[in-house]
Amino acid sequence: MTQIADIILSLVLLSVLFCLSSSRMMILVKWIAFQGIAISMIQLFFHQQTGFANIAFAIIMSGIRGILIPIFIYIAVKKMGIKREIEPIIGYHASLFAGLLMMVFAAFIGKKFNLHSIGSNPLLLPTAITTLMAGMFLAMTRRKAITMVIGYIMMENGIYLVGISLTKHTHFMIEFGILLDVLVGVMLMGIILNNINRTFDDIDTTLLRSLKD
Amino acid sequence: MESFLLFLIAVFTAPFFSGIILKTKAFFAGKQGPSVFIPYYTLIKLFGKGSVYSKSTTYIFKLSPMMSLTIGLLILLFFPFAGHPSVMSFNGDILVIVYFLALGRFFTILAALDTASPFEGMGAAREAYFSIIAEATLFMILLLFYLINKDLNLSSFFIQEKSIYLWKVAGASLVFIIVSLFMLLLAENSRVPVDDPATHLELTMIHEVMILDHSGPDLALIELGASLKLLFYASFIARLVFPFDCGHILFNSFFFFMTVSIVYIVIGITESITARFKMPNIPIFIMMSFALAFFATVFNWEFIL
Amino acid sequence: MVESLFVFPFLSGIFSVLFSEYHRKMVLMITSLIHLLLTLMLWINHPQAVFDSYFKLSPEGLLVLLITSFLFLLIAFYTIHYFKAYGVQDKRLFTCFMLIFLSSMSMAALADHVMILWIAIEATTLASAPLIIDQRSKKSLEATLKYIIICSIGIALALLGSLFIIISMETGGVDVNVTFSGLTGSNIKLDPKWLKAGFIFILVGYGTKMGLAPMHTWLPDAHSESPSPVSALLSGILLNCAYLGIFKTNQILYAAGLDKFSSHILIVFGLISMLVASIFILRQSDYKRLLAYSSIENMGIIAFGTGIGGLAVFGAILHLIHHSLIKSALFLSSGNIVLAYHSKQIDKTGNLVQFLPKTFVSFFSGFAGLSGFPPFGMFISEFCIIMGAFQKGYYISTCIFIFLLAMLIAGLSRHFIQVAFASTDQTISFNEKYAMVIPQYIMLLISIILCFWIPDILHQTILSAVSSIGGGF
Amino acid sequence: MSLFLLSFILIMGGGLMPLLCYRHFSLMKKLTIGVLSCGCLTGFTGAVLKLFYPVKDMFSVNYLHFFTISIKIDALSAFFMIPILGVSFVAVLYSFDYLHDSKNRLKIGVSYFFLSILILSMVFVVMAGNMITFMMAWELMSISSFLLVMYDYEDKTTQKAGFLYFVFTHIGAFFILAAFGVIYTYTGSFNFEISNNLSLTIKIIIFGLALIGFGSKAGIFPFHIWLPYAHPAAPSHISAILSGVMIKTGIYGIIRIYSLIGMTTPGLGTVVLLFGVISGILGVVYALGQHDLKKLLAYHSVENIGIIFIGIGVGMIGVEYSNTTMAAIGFAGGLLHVVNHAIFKSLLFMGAGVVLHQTGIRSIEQLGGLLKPLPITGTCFLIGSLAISGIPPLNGFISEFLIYYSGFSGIRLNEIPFILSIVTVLSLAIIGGLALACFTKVVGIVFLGESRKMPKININETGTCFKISMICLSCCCFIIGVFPEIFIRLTFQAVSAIGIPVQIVHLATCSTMARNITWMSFIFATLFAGVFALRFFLYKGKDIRISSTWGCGFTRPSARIQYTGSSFASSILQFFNPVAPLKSNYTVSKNLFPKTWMYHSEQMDSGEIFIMSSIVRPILLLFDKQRWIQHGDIHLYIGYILLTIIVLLFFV
Repeated sequence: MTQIADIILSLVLLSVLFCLSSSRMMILVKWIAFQGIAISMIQLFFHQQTGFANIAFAIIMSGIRGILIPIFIYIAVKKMGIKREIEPIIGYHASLFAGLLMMVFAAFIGKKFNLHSIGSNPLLLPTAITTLMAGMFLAMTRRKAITMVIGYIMMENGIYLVGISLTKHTHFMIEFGILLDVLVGVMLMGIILNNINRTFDDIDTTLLRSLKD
Repeated sequence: MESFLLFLIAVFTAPFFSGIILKTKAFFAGKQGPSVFIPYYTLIKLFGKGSVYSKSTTYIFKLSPMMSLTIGLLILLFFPFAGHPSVMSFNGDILVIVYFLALGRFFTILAALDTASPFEGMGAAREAYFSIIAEATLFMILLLFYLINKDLNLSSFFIQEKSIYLWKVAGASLVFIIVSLFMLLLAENSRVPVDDPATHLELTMIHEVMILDHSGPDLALIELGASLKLLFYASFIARLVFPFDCGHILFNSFFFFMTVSIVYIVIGITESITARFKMPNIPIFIMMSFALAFFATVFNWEFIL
Repeated sequence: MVESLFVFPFLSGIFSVLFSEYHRKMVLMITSLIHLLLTLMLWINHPQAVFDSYFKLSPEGLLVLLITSFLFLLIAFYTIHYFKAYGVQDKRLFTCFMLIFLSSMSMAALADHVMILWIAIEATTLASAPLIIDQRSKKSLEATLKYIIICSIGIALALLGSLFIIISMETGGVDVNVTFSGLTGSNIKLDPKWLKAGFIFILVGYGTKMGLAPMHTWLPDAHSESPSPVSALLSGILLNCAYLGIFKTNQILYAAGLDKFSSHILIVFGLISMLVASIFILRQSDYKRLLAYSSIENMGIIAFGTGIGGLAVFGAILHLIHHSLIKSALFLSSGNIVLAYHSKQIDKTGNLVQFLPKTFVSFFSGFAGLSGFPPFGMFISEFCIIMGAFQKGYYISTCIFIFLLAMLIAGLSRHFIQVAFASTDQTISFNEKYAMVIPQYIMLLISIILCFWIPDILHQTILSAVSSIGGGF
Repeated sequence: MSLFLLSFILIMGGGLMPLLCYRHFSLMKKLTIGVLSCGCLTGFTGAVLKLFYPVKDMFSVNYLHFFTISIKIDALSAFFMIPILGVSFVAVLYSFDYLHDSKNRLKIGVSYFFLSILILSMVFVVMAGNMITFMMAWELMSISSFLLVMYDYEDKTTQKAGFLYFVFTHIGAFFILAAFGVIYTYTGSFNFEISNNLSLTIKIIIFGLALIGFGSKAGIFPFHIWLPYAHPAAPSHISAILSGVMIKTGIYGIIRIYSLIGMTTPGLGTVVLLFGVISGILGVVYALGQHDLKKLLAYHSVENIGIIFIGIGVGMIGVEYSNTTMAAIGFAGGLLHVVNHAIFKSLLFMGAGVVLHQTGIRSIEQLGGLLKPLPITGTCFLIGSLAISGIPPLNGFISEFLIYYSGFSGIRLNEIPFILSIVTVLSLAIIGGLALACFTKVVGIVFLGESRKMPKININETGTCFKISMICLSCCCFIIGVFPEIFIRLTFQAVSAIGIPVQIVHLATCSTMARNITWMSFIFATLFAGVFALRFFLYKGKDIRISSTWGCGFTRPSARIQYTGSSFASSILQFFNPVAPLKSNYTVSKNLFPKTWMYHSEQMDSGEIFIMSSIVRPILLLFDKQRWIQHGDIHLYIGYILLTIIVLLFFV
């Protein structure tokens, strides 16, 4: 079963790289949806016993991560009438390269902390770290505020990857927590962005530089 | 008793010595000159007169002549004339004397500023300036004396054989001290080349310009005080020049007063053969005396310790 | 009993939406009053929580809880009069969110489970955002956006940190409840590497919330743009809750014998925060930003003291208390100044001593307290921190600490003297009601009293709190 | 002890009273001043008794469950209490006429409150028995004095002064705290207890920190730069207290620390002495260049602190080279000068206050001829200036005499003390001369001559409290100056409390010298009486004419041709130009007959220049360079977080 897990993890990594290098908002949203589904499916292939609970949970998760949130963002993008380009601060190729660097760093970290002792997939932690950092990177290097939300979601995906690698302890609480985090976070950002869009009639964050010293 | 007698003699002969200076100067000028007792005549004349006070003056103006005379008397009380124990002396009296001199200076300057005359203010400023360096010089000399005989007591420097002891220990460097003391005397008592009491141009004076507005008995008191102060310095030097003790008090006093008059004559000679410095050079002159004293002290320190 | 402390404000917050304005005020006041009473009862008889694997009374939690509910009462009282004089859109939601904010913070104070604490602190972000945004001005929107995004990212990292701690249990083969009390228990062998990683992520995460540089960036904006009572809430209460998270995690590290690691990191962060704060305090044109930066500075001081350990931790906890009191007082006074001068610029204000004498008293004595003068309590706390640092032998870092403190005070004093005394050509028509200064007076008075007399129970609580990370005398 | 307790209660009550009843202005002032002065007097008597019968009083209460507030009163504390309470008493009395405006009565009431806090805290500083008590009292003293300095807050200069004072006092406090911290590290207790087990370097570090900390309060060069701003800014009775006694707490602290860390540390004396010499000479030089009367007096505080340091430094050198005469008499001189300076400096400030109060002019160049309208003030000011110039038979001379004596007795020692004693004696001589020049300038320009530019309002001697307080202080000057013996004995009590071995020999020497000085002043008096009689006799029945000053041929003199203060001082300042640069600007008129001239000169303070240019500005520049951190761009902010994580992960 773990081969499937490896495949999915590598798919996640791939999606990360595509997100970093994609120049169109819609494509980005699609990739995020894909990633969401992938990481919510992955838990099925970790635990040897796949009870009904897991499957149900996986389906719900992928529903939220893969459909609900992307649609929300999609609506936001449409509603705010954003031009399709993403306007990166750091160019696509450079971002791609940075993504590769992050993978190297993540591998280094993964070497440093091994999860073998709790029988976890060796590819898991590097993927998680990469996703996390790529998410922050995305939030850092794209002008549009909406891409920040996307980056934030990607971070959460990374954290989720770490979260599901834990079997015994407080599994559902973590799931719940992360879910709450994503949902409310995204909602709130959406609301704020909506307000900003109404007030500034654009959400280019370069306009949001009035508060400084 | 004798010491008090000596004190009285000193007080009453002080103007006479000032007369000697005039006589010497006259001699060098090739004139016959006034009698040696001319200062007494001046004093008596002034005593006879009334005075004129500026309307901008206050009681300070009247206070300062008395101050200067009192200080003059006070410091002479402490001097062991002719190596004979002085009327009064205690450990550390020399510091008190120096600071009483400062008191006199304080009031002279104030009196000068009291008249609201620009010239007198000018003189006062100069007096205040030069006296700073002069005081430093005096303390330098005191340091040397203290170094030699562990005592801050004027009579302990000059009483009978003590002054010979000074020579014994300090030796040649005492010559420097004498020279610097002499320069100090010229500076502190406003003689040529530092100051010219006889000039007609107020702009160039120091001491004389400060007492321009004093007249009558006040002026007399000031003159008397000045001559006492001069005598103090002169006898200081004289005691160093002639430190010997000739047994009996009479010889002692005779030789002593002879030496004093010699010192006065030397003053007269200096006055007649030198011209007054211009103002910027005067600090340098006093600094030079300071340098001599300093040199002597350090020199001795090498020997003694 | 224990749970009611956050359940009750939450419910009343929700229901307050239904009431009319007048009644909403009543609800606000009554709720905070009851909350204070409940807190005191908690202090007197430590009851068991119903969900005792999730909630537990810890001494540090009790301290933070007491500060929270006491200050909240005063600030709520001020808020009512503030809005009477100011006027703001939909107070309806404002009251509601204030109460939810209260409930989330009390939840954070009471939480014992790692995840519960995290959820509570996440909730504080969500509850406080609407309070900041409330003015709908461009700047407040921008501030809110920055607050939301930076804090969410930080909190996400904190979540990762919590996960790492759980992983350290897994790899260490420990099987207890994932509660701080459980993990600080004896004969617990956590995997040090994962624990360290977890501490780092939690420090960065909660440090973002607490305002440690360089994650502090949201703080000046949010504090300066939000209405003054909210700034007081944020600076006086919220930062403590974030600090609580770091403190509790530090307990775990201390129990695992990794306190050297954590303390060095804390010292470094404390000094960096003070440095950054001093950079912006020395030249500052906005007095609310000034106060915000001084909050960063004080959080730095607290982190420094916590890192030093020993006597300094005691000082740090005292500093936490007094900072909350004094800083809230200052923010409330700044609220009066904003209302009077209609500007946050320092050079637009001035001559406070004549125009607003009552506010001047609170403002200036707050400043004296902030710069560590007796009879205000920060004197004694800074004394403890410096003495403790010397005692532990951190000479270099203490010298830097003192230098930065001096810089900060130089900067603060210049601006405060400007605001308080500088002559201004403005004419102020603002009658300061006693109601708008009494809360400040009470806070400062408490700070003075605590400088000279600490009640026994409070002292015992502080001691047991600091002893859990090796503090004490 | 009970006396002290009573006096503290009285002072506290006197402080609280005006806050309660400030509405009834005159009642408030009468009550407050009455109670405050009673309190000061009670404490004063207590201190004097303590000094006569030195038994150590101790008292301590538990504080915050862990610390203790502890109070120890030994002879040293009592000795410092005497000037504190005495001067405060006189200053409070003086304030009755000075704070006369009933319009801002609340302000006055508040200022009385903080005044009482200031007095109390100063007393507690010298009584403190452990570090925390000391720091608390110290900080209270700082904040209350800061608020008193800010009395005229509308004034821009006052605001600047307050700012400078605040910053300096706080940084000084931090240095003291650091010194205490080092002590605490090595002794492990907060009490002031002698700890000889410290290593030499540690001792030197402690003393260095303490020297900077306390020195910045005492106002030694170059940490004095707040002083010439803060002291003139305050109302005059406050400046009298600040300049008279508050800065002495710095001296007390240094002596305390010195006695704590063990006497035998080498080099301390030299450092203290050199600091003293520098601040003594530079202080008086800068004072000479000032135009503002109160600022001039403030600079003289720097000078006198320098003299005190010289005395203490000589004493320390004596201890170091185990020359007990030098040690005992040097410390005695320094300590006695503390009292003397307190007396005459507050006297001078009060005189200046009266001048300011009557004319409203601060600038020396515009005043003049005030002795005629203000005879009593003028005379008291004259006495004060004689005393501060160290002229017998007044108190300033006595302490300088002792310091001279101990300096001279150092001559006999070998190399280093020899040179240091030469430095001591010469610097004292130069300081004396400069002080004389400076105060002849002040008295001569302000009180004598003709008034240069005066307001038309008629100036006259009003205010009984003014007169009483100043006359009382002048009497103190005379009493100490003429009968120094008993005071020197009391000083030796304090000296032995420091831990200096005072042998009976020193007492004997000093008391004989003192008796002789008494004699000398009597002889001076008799001689003066004689001369006075002579003059009286000479002037009997003579005609005294009053006319105008002889203008040396210039017939129509005006008041403006008088010598001004700057011109009086210019030649001396020329001499000191390298260390005391004079910034002057003036118009040069082209045409033959100049209409209007303007000349303005300002005495630069090289210490201030140094600190500003080489410490403050670079730090500010360095800090301003970092302001990009708060760039305002959220992407950058996220970047910080990412970077922090990556960096920290390497440390795991």
